[in-house]
Parts: sequence; structure tokens; C-alpha cells
Amino acid sequence: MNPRTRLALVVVAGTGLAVLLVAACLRLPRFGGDSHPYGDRAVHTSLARHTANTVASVNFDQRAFDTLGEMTILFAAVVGCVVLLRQTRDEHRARPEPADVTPPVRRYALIVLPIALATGLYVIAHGQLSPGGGFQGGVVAATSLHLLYLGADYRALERVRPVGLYEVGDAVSAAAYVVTGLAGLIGGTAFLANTLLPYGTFNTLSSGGTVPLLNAAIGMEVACAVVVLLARFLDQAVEIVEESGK
Amino acid sequence: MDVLPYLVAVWIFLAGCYGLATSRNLIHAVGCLSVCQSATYVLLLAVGYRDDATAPVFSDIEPGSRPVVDPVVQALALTDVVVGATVTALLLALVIQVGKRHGTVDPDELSELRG
Amino acid sequence: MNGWLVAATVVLGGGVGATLWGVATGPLRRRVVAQNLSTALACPGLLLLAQGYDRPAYVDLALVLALLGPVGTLVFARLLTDELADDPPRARGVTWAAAGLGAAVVVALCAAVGPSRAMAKLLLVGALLIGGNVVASRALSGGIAGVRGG
Amino acid sequence: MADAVVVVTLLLVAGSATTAVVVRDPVRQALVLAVLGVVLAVLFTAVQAPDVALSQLAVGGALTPLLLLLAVRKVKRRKGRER
Repeated sequence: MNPRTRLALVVVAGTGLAVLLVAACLRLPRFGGDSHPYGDRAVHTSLARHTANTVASVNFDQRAFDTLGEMTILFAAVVGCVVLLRQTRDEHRARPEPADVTPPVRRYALIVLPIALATGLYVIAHGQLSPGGGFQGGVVAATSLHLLYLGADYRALERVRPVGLYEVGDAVSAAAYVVTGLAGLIGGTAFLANTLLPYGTFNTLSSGGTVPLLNAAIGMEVACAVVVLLARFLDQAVEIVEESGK
Repeated sequence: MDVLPYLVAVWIFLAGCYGLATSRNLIHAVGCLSVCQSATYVLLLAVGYRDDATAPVFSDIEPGSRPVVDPVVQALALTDVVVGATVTALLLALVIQVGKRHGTVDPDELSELRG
Repeated sequence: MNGWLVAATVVLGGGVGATLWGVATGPLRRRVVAQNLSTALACPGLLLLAQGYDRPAYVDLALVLALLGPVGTLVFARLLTDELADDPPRARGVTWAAAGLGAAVVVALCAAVGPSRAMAKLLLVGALLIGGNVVASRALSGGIAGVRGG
Repeated sequence: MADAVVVVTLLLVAGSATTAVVVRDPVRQALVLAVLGVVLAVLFTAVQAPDVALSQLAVGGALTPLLLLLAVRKVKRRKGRER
């Protein structure tokens, strides 16, 4: 299968697929149409349970079981990366010399790091009120930690971020999500059902029953997962070196 | 305007598939795959849009005061973006392993090595 | 005819469109600067959209972009030091122009919003945006001297 | 007027996606993917999906480019030693 025939096959198949897709697009309802049956019901249920951010209500209340599946995919991807990027026998760790970063960049990194971390936690905490949630806040918080590597050097990051702790945090938060679901089961209703806690007053931090709890669990899980992921990638790219010039 | 977003989603998907099929570097192929994924977000959110509506987030507006777009598709796209990033990381880890074991990340050279 | 949305369309279509063309063609040093400018221009665009749609909740988006945009550019500055070492990017003028535009947009929005908590948030976003992009462009033009590993 | 913003950002997304595919060098593609992430986030805001826009900003802004560049550095460092 030389590239020539492969390109021809791609062009032919692509054209056929394009024709079918365009034909399908022409029969879809108008962009901006008014018929959104699922949306209206989701908004109604979210308001009934005093959750201001309907998207968070859909994610953590009406479709909490699907989010459990999403979290498991995320967890499996991280475990896969950890296994794949481990240090094999014929590799050793070479300590990287610190890169000399000019003072303004270093100062900027050290100033913005706490602000970004606070913003990440704010996005997680306000997940069920304003735009945001566990998924977004977790990534923002985890990325902000790596400003230390970008602004200073890798050793500074390693001192601050013990990877083992984050791996345990990843597992604990994944378990917390499942335990919160089981609590619903123990409480006599269904798994991950949002009938345990009172729904609280609308548009306040404690509103929405179990939505804030599941939101926090997902936020911690995504943050720990991204930190572990980047730790493995940074180890491979910066520290681990082949033993022999294979 | 009624069908433009759907056509843009189809165009992005086909461009991503073309890049994926004709790529000569596995890291470039992973990038093209993430382009394909973003096509699904555009299609999902285009399906859920409603004219002069606003987001179904009621932290700063009264519920029911303005028409809202569909939150279900947003919930689907939201989790997909983050999971897509971790799957991209897993694929890159596989590419690093291929690079380590075979010394090259060019898909054509790889098939020759095994052949 | 919502003026804010017209301004947002101009900033996004013209500014971000130009940075897209800049990142697609030309030498690596110009592409990196174009990437830095794309976040420096998208953040005011998001602020204008937030005001145009009359949704104060959208300012969180601009806040996160003002934080993570320069971090993305720092990633490129940090990991491409050896490629950029031979001809470091010189983009003082363009960066200050983008920072000026950001400042103008923030001032206009503060005038429209009036003194309140929202104005404080807008000023924070403006400060982070301008500070971040100036430092990021300085990091690009030789702020980080790459060392083996590093 | 809201439609104009949607149309402009849609064309920007189509352009940057095509560029991300046409550019063959992984480093340059990482740059274009970073810009694609930002433009996608703006499109999601125009289509009134702030949560998804926030998610795309967080992921496409700093995480994906960092992963791509670390993978490129690891693969290039191995190939560099053999030459």
C-alpha cells in the first residue's frame, strides 16, 4: 500500500463521505430553530432542584451516571499513561541543570501562580452557579501548578509537587464520587440520585443537593489526573535518558 | 446561515481525516485527530443553538426572563473536551513508546520495519 | 445594532484573523509572536462579547484566558528555546499595540459598567492581560536561556 | 448582529482547522492548535456555551501544546543522538 494508492483511496472515500454528510446537513432542522425538547425539560428539572447552572445540573444530577463513565475513561487514560511512560531498566535519570530565567519572567510566574490556582478553585467551587465546574476548574488549577516549571525550573516544581500524593488524590476523589453515589443507594433511593440533601436556596453555594459534592469530587479528580499526566510527560522529556546510545 | 455551522463541522471533520490519513509523523497525526474531535463539538453546539437565546446559566439573570439554548448538548461537549485531552495524552504516550522502540515516528517506515 | 458586538466582530475577525494568518505562514519566530498575539486579542474580544450579550457571567471566560494565554506562550518560549535561539523574535511594537487595544477595551467597558464589583473584576482582567502578554513576549525574545534538559 | 459574530468565528475556526492539518511540522502544528483552541473557545461563547468555552480555553490554551511539545522533545532527543 504505497502512499499513492492510499491517497487515491482517501480521496475517493472522502468524497463519498462528504456527499453523504452534506446531504444529511441539508435535511437537519434550521440552525437556531426553536424545538429543543430535551433542553426545556433539563432546564425545568434544574430549576426544580435549585441548581443555577443547568449544564452542571445535567452533568452531575440528571446524567450523573454518564459522568461516572466519563471519569472512568479519564482515570483509565491516566493509568495507561503512567504505565506506558514508566522508567524502564535501560534508562536512568539525569538531573537537568536549571534554566536561567530572567527575573521579570520568574516574578510573573510566581505572582500569577497563586492567582491562577485561586481562579481554578473558584471555578470549581462556583461550578453549579456561574459558568465553570469540576472539569474546567481542575484543568486550570493543574496547569497553574506548572507555572513553576515554566517560570523557574523542573526541580522547583518537583519539590512542590510530590507525584505520589497526587496519584493517591486521584484515586481518593474517584472513590469519593462513587461513594457519594452509593450514599444515595443507602439512603433508600437510586444510585447517584439527588434526593439525599436538601436543595437549599437558589443561587447559593450550598444549593443543588449533591451537585456541589460530585462537582468537587470531579474537580479534584481532574486536577490530580492532569498533574500526574504532566509529571510523567515531564519526567520522560526532561529527566529520563537512554542508558546506551541505542 | 441556516446550514453553515453544520457544513463547517463537516469540513473540519473531513480535513482532520485527510490529515490523519496522509500524515508522515505520528505526533502530527495525533494533532489531526484532535482537529477531528473539535468538529464534533462544533456540530453538537450548533444543534443546540436557539436564535437570540442566552446560556442556560441563571447566576446573573432571572430564570425564564430570556430564552435559553439547549444545556444537554453543552454537558456532552463539556466533558468530551477534557476527556479528549487525556486521550490525546495517552496517544502521545503510545507515540513516545513507538519512538523509543522503533527509533522513528513515520508510519510508513514503521510498517516497513515489521515487514 | 449592538455596538459592543460590532466591536467584538472587528477585533475577532480582523485581529485574530491576522494572527491566524501570522501563525500559518512565515518563520518560526513570527509564528510564536502571532500565537501570543492571538490570546492578547481574543481576551478583549471575549470581554466585548460579554458586554454585548449583557451577561456579566461571561467575564470569567476572559479572566481564565488572561491567565492561561500567557502561560501557553511561556510553554512555547520554554520548550522552543533552542529553535528560537538563533533568531529571537523582535515584536516590541506589535505587543504594545495589542496591549494598548486591550487597555482601551477595558477602559471603555469600565465606563459602561460603572463603579462596582464588576469593574474591579474588569480591571483585574486588564492588568493580568497586559502584564501577561508583555512578559510572555519578553520571554519569547530571549527571556529564557535554554540549558540542556532545563 | 449575533449571527455576524457566529459566522465570523465559524470561518476563523474552519481556517485554523485547515491550517492545523496542512502544516506538517509538529512544532508549528502545536502553535496552530493553540490558536485553534482559542478560536474554538470564542466560537463557543458566540453560540452561548460558556462552560464549554471555559473547558476549551483551559485545555486548548496550555495543556495540549505542552503535551505535544514534550512529546516532540522526547522523540527528537532520541533521533538526535543516532545521527
